Amino acid sequence: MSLLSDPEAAIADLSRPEKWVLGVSAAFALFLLAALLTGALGPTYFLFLVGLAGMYALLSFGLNAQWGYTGLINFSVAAFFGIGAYGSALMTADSSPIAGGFNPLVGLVVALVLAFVLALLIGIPTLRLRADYLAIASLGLAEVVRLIVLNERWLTNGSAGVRGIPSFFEGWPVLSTFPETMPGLRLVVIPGSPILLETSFWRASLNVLLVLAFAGATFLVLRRAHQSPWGRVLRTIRSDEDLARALGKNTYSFKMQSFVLGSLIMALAGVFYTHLNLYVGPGDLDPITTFYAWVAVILGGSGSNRGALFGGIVIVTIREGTRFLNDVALPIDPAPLRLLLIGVVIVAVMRYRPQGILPPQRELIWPSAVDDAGSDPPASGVREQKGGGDDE
Amino acid sequence: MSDDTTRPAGAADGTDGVDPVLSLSNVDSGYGEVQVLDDCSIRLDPGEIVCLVGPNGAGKSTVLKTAFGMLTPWTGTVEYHGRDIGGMAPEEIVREGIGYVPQTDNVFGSLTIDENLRMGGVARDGGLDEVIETLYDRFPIIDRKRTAKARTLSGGQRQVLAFARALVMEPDVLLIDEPSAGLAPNTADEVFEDVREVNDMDTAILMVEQNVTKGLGISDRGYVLDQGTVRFEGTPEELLNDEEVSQLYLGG
Amino acid sequence: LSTTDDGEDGSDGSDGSDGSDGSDGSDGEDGSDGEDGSDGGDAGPYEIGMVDSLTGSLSAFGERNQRGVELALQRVNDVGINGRELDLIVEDSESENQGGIAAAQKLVNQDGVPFLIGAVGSGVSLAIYESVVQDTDVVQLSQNSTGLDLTNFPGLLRMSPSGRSQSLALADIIADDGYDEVAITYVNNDYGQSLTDAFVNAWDGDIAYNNPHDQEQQSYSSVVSEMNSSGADAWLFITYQAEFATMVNEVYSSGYEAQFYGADSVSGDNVIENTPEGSMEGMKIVVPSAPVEEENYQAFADAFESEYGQQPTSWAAYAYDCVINAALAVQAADEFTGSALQDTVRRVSGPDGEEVTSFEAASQILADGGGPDDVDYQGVSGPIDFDENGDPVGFLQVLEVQDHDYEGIDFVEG
Amino acid sequence: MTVLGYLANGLVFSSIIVLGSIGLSLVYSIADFANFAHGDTMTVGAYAALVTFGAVGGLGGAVLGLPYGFFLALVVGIAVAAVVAVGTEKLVYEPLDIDSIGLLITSIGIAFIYRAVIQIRFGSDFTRYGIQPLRPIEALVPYGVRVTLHDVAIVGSAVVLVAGLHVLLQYTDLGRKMRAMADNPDLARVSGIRTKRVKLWTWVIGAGLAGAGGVFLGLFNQLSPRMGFNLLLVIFAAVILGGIGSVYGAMAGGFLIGMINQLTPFFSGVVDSLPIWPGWLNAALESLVSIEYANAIAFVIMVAVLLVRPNGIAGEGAT
Amino acid sequence: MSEGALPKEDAVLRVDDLQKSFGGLAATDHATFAVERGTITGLIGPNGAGKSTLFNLISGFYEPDGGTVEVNGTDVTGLEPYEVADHGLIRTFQTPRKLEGMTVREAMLVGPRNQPGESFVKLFATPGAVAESESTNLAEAERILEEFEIDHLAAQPATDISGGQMKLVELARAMLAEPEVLLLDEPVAGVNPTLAKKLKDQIRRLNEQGTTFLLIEHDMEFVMDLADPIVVLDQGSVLTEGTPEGVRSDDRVIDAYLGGGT
Ligand SMILES: Nc1ncnc2c1ncn2[C@@H]1O[C@H](COP(=O)(O)OP(=O)(O)OP(=O)(O)O)[C@@H](O)[C@H]1O
Ligand SMILES: Nc1ncnc2c1ncn2[C@@H]1O[C@H](COP(=O)(O)OP(=O)(O)OP(=O)(O)O)[C@@H](O)[C@H]1O
Ligand SMILES: [Mg+2]
Ligand SMILES: [Mg+2]
Repeated sequence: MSLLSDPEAAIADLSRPEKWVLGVSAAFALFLLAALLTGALGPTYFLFLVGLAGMYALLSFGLNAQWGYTGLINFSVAAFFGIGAYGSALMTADSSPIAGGFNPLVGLVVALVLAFVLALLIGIPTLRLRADYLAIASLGLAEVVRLIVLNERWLTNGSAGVRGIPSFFEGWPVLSTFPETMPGLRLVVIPGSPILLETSFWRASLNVLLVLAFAGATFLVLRRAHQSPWGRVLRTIRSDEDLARALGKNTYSFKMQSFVLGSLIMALAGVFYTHLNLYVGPGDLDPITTFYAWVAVILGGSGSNRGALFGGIVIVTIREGTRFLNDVALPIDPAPLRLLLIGVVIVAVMRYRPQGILPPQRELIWPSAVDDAGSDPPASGVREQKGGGDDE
Repeated sequence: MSDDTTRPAGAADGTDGVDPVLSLSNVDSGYGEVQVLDDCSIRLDPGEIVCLVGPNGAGKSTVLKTAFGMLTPWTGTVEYHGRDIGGMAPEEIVREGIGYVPQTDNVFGSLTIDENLRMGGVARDGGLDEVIETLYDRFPIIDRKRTAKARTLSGGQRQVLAFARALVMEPDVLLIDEPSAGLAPNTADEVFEDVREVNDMDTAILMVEQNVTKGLGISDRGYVLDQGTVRFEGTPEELLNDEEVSQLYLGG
Repeated sequence: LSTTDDGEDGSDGSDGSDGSDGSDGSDGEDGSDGEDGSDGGDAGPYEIGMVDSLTGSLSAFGERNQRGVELALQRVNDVGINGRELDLIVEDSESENQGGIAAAQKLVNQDGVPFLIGAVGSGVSLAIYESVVQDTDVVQLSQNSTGLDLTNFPGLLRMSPSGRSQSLALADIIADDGYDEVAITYVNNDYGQSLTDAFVNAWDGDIAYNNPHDQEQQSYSSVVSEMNSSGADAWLFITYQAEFATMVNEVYSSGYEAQFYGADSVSGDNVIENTPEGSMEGMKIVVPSAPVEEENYQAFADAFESEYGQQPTSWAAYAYDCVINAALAVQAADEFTGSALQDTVRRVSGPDGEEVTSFEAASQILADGGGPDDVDYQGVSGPIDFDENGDPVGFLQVLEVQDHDYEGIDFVEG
Repeated sequence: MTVLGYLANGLVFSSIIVLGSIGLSLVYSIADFANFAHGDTMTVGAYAALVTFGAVGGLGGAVLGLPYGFFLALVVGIAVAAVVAVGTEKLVYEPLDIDSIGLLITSIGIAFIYRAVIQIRFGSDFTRYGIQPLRPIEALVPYGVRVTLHDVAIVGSAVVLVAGLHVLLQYTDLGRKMRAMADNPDLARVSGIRTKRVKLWTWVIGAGLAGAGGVFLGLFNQLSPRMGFNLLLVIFAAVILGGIGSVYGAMAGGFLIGMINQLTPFFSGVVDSLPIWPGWLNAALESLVSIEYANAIAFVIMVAVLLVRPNGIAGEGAT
Repeated sequence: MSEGALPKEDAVLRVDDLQKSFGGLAATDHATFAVERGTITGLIGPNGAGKSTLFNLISGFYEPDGGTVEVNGTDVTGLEPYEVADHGLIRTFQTPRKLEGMTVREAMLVGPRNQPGESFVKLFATPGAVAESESTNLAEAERILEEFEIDHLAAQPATDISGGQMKLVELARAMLAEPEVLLLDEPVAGVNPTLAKKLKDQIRRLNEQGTTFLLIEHDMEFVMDLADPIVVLDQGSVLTEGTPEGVRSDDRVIDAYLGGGT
C-alpha cells in the first residue's frame, strides 16, 4: 500500500471506510510479515496463498466487469474459469487427449479464444432480452459445460482430468529453469527458526509473478475502461437500461462488450489456475467457484476494481485462514466447524463492515478531464487516481 | 426577511386559541447525515387546508415524510392532537388517523386498481366495500379500470388512484405531496375540488403544491419553505400579494 | 543467511527401497528444521499430516476415516514413538481438487510435515501429488483411492488396493454365476469410471446397459428403471453407499427383481440399516480385506464396536492402517524427514521380517534394535506390502448378503 | 417403463420440488432476495422430523403405510423449519442494512451455518426415517406405473399444503398484503401494512413449506446434511422458470422441472427412435440426450420455454 | 381524424396513421401529425389520452401496430431507440429515471451522443481525443447545471435529490445530447414556478439556436406561452391542432381538457 509521494495528505483525503480498510489491511500485512519473519508462516505456503488470492482477484475482476459495471448476472463464473483452465491444459499437457505439448502461451491464447466464443454463444441470444435471461441461461450453461467436460472423454479425459501440465514458464529462456538453478537460501531472522527458501519457493515465486502480471494488466485495463464514458454507459445500463437507450446508446453492444470482457478475465484466472496446480479435473468446474467469486465482488463493493481485489484477498483469508482456527483444540468435530466459521465470517462481514467498504461510488469521469476542466474536482472522483491504483 | 403582511416563521401565536391537530415544532430532520429541515415549525389546525410552497429541494416533501414517520425528527417534536408521534412507524400513524399521498412511486404497480384501494384500507375495521364504491363514484377515471394493473395507468390516472387510496382510511389529517402534478387542467381542478370536499368532511389537509395559484387558492393558510426553514407564513392573499414572496417563489 | 544445497538429486526415493542414501547428508539439516518448526524439543510430538474429505460430497467417507484415525492414534500414543507422541494434523479437502491442493499446500509448506496421508477421492489424491508432492521428498499415502491411474505414479502410495483386482474378480464371479449379460451403473468420477473400464475389459459377455450417474442426486429412479428395461438379470453397481442405498430402495419400491453385484464402496452397515429386509438378498460384493477371521482384524473390530457402537468399514480400516504404518515408518527412520520416511514406509510393512499384527508388537521389535526390515506389519485391511507401484497387495473377500447381513463366502488374492 | 410410469415418478418428485420452490419464490418477492439457505432450511425440517420420529416412533396406527408418528414428525419438521427461519430473520437479516444482493451473500453464510450445525450434530453420513419401505401398488403395475403408498402420501400431502396456501393467498388479506409489499414496501407501510409482521408470516409459510419438502425428500430418498443444498439448483431453476416472485408460477415451474428431470430416459428413447437425418447429428443427439445429461436437458428445456414465454410460465411476476 | 395535420413544408418529425393498442384499449388510434422544423410544438390532452404512448412509439420503445414515423425524412418505424436517437431525436421520460450509483454530474455526462470515449478501442488507441471531448462535455454539463440552478447538486448521488430536481436533471441531460428534435414529457410538472419560468427561457433560447421541440405539458401557462402550434390529443387520436389561442377557445378542447377553470 504505497501512497506515493505525499502519504499524509493522501491519508487525510481518504473516506472513513477507506481509512478503515487501509488500517485493517496494514495491520494484516504487518501481521503476515511478522509471521513470515518468525517462521510461523511458511514462505512457500504464503506465496501459494498469494497466488490463490490473485486468482480470486482475477475472477472477481471478471465478474465485476459484468455485474459490477453493467449489472449482468452471470452465474457461470465457474464455467468460464473451467474453459480457461481446460483450454490451456488441453493444449499444453502431455496427457491431453487432443493436442498437448504446445507452449503455454498457445494455451493462453486458445483459452481466451474459447472463452470469447462461449461468451458470444450465450450472449447473443440472451443479452437482447430481459435482464434475468442471462442469469438463467448462465445457470444452465455452467451445468452443461461441466457435464460435457465430465462426460466427453475423447475431448477432456472425462473424470480422470488432465495431468502432466507444464508450468507456465516452461520453454521460456531463463525462467523455465529458474527455480532449479536458484540456490537454496536459509534466512535466520530469529535464531532457531530459520526460513528456508528452496526450489518450491522459487517455483511459487514465479507463479506469483505470473498472477501479478495477469492481475496487474487486468487492473490497468479495467481502471481505464471503467473511469471513462464507456464505463459510464455501462453503469447507466445497470441502473436504467431504458434511459441509456433513449439517450442513443446501443445497449446491446455495450452489454456484449462487458460480458465478453468479463468472461475473458475469468478464463485468464483459469489459465493461471492450470499452471499453478498442474492438474485440472471436472471438479474444478464446481459451482462453488461461482459462489466465491460473487462473495468476493459483493464484499469488496460491486463496481469497484479495488474492491474486487480486496474481495479476492478476503476470500482466501476466509477459506484458508479458517484452517488455522482448527489448531485451536475444540471438543467438536473440526470439519463442519470450519464450514460454520466460514458461514459466521460471511454473515459477520455483511453485518459489521462499515457501510460501503471501498464503495463503488467513484465518479466515472476520465481523470485528466477533471483537471483540464478546472472544475472543482469532487473529492471522491479523483481519489481512485491518487491512492487506489496502488493497493497491492 | 419577513415583512408586515406576513408573519415571521415560527410565530405561531396560538391562532384563535385552537389546539392544532398536527404540529411540527422546531424540527431538524434529514436523510442519513444530510440535514434538510432546519428548525422548522409548522402547524395544522382542525379543518384547515394548509399549503406548503417553495423551490425544488426546499424540503417540502421532507416535512411530510417527517410528519408521517418516514423520517425520525433529529430534534424538535411532531405532535398529533397534542401527542408526540415523532418517529412512530408510518403503519402505526395510519391507524392514528393520518393519511399520506407520496409524490412519486405512489401506487402498487403490480396490483389492480381495486387491490390498490383495498390495500389503502388494511387498517380499517369494516365498511371497506362501501368506501371503495363511494370513491369509484367520485373518481370515474379509475372506476373504468378497476381490474387493470396500476402500472398500465397514465401518469395522471396514477395520481388520482394514489389520492383515492389514501382516502380509503377516511383520515383525520391528510398529507398530500403535489396532488396536481401531471394532471390535466380539468382533472387537476377536479382533484382540488375533491381536496376541498374531503376537507369539508372535517379532514385537515397539509398539502405541497407547485401549482401555487390553484394550491393556495383553496387553502386557508400557506407556508413558504426554503432551504429547510419556513421563510414566510400567512393567508393565501398575503403570500400572493407579497412582492418578494411572489417574485422569489411563486413565479409571479 | 546461508546457502544450503538440499539434495534434489535424491530424485525420488520411491522407486526402490534403498534409493535414499545419497541424500542423507543434506537432509540432516532439514530434519532439525522440521523439529524446530514444530515447536518442540525432543519431547514434542511428531507431526504428520492428513488430507481428508471432512466436508463436501465425500464427507461420509471422511467421517469413517476419522474413526479409524482416532483409534489408531490411541494405539500409537499408548505406546509412544521414541518416547514422543504422534500428532496428526487433519485438513479438509472439501472433497474437491482445489480444496485438497490448498490443504496439502498448508500441510507441506506451512506445517512442514514429511508424511502426508491423503486423500479420499482418486482425483484429489492425484491432484495433490502432481501439484504439491511430486517434486519434494514428502511421502504421500492415500487412504481410500482405488482409481486405476494411481498405479502409474509409483511415488504415490495407497493403502486401498487398486480397483482393477476388484473388477477382474467381479467379472469372474458374475460369469461363474452363469450370467452372460450385465447392466452396469457407476458413479461419474474417476473411481467409478476406471473400475468400470477395467470391468468392461475383463468381461466377455454382453453389456446391456452401461451408464454413469451423478453423485448426490435426489432420485435415481430413471437409472434403475433403465437398468430394468435393459433386460439384463445381473446388475453391477460401482458407486457409493448413499447412492446405492437410494437405488436399492427405488428398486424395491418399484418391484424390480435382479441379481445385484457391487464394488467395495457399496457395502456398509449404513446400507444394511437403511434398506428394507430382503431387498438385496443374494447380492455379491467384492471388498479388499484382511482375512476377516484373523485376530488383529477381530481385535480392531471389537475395539471399534465398543468405541463407536458399529462395525468398522473398510475405510476406517484403511485410515487406521495408514496411521499405524506411518507411525512405524517414523519410528524406524533415523530421522524425521521425508527422504528417511520414503525409505522406511515400505519396509516396515513389507514382506521381509517378522509378521506382527499390532503397533505395539511392531514398535517393540524396533525398540529392541530391529531395523525396518525386521518388521512386517500386517494391517487390519490386509497385509499391505506395497509393490513397486505403491499399491498394496490386495486380498479380496467376497461378501454375500444373507438375511440382510454381509457374510464372507470366499477369498480372492489380488 | 411406460410414459405413464415416468409421469407418475415425475409427479412424486415434482411435489417435493414444488414445496421447495414456493417458499423460495415467496421469500424472494417479499424479503427481496434469493435465499441460498432455502435448501438447507429443507434439511433442517427433515432432521427435526427425524428426531421427533425417533422419539415417538410408530405411534398408533398407520395411514398410507405411514405411522401416525410420522405425521406428527412432519408437523414438527414444518414448525422447526419455520421457527429457525423466523429466528434467522430476526437475528440476522432484519438488523442488516444492505441491498438484496448483500442479503443473498449473507444467506450463503447462513446456509453454511445450518449445514455445519446439522453435520456437527448428526454427522455427515446419510440416514433414513425408520419406516419400512413399501412395494409398488399392485393394481397400477400393469399400467407400467410403479408407485408406493408413500408416494401417494407425498403427493397427497403436497396437494393439501399447496391448496391450503392457495386459500390463504386468495381468500385472506395476507396474500394481497404480501403482493403489495413485494411491489413497493415503502408504500405498503404508508398504507398501514405492518410490513414486519407480513415478512415474518412469509418466512413462516415459506420455510414451513420448505420444511415439509425436506421431510418428504427424506421419506422419498434419504437424509444427509447436504440433501437440501443438492436440490437448490433445481429449485432455483423451477422458480425462475415459473416467473420470479410468482407463487403460482413457482408451482408450475416446480412441476415442470420435476417432470423433465424424471422424463429424461423417455426423451432419450424418443430421440433414439426418431429418424434424424444427418447421421452425425443423430449420433450427437443420442449421446447428448442421455441420463448423464439429465440436468443439462432440464436447463435447456427451461431456456427454451422462456424463449416462448419470456416472463415465465405464470406470465408477469411481481417486478 | 387527421384534420389537424396541415401540410408541413419542412417536417422534422412526421407521424402518420400511427396505431397502438394494449389489450382492447387503443392507446394510439390512427394518430397523424407533423412537427415543423424550428417550432416548439405543444402536445396536450387529457390524462390517458395517449401522449406518452405516442412518445414511446416515436422513440422506438414501442413497436407500432400500424402507421409510420419519419424523422428528418427517414422512416424510423420499428427501429431501436438508439437508432432513432442517431437520427437526432431524443426524448425524456415523464417519471424521472433514477440513476443509482451515479452522481448528478455523471448522470449528466451520459447525455452527449457519440462520445469517442464510448468506444472501448478508442480508450486505448486515442486517449487524447477522449480526454478532450470529456473536458468539453464536462464544462458544458456544469454550465447547464448552473443555468438550471442545480450546480450545487453536481456531486450529490443522483437518487438523493428531490422530485422536482430529478425532472430538472432529466431535462438538462437531454439538452446535453444536442438533439435536433427534443421530445419533452411534462418537463415542468413539479418544478417550482419561478424556476419553470427560467426553463421557459432556456427552451426558447435553444429553440432559437435551432432545436425543434415537441412538448407535453399540463401547465397551461407554460405551454400556451411557449408553444405554437399546439396539437391536442384525445383518446389516442388528434382532436385538433392550431395556435394557442385557437386551441384555447376550441369548445371540444375546453370540454375534454381545459375545463371551466382556465
Ligand atoms: N433520499 C434522499 N437522500 C438524501 N437526500 C435527499 C433525499 N431525498 C431528498 N433529498 C435532499 O433533501 C432536500 C429536500 O428534498 P425534498 O424532497 O424535501 O424537497 P422538496 O421541497 O419536496 O422539492 P420538490 O419540490 O422538488 O419535490 C433536497 O436538497 C434533496 O437533495
Ligand atoms: N404498457 C401499457 N399497458 C397497458 N395499457 C397502457 C400501457 N401504457 C399505457 N397504457 C394505457 O394507455 C392509455 C394512454 O396512456 P398514456 O400514458 O399515453 O397517457 P398520457 O396521455 O401520457 O396521460 P398523462 O397525461 O396522464 O400522462 C392509458 O389509458 C393507459 O392506461
Ligand atoms: Mg417534493
Ligand atoms: Mg403521460
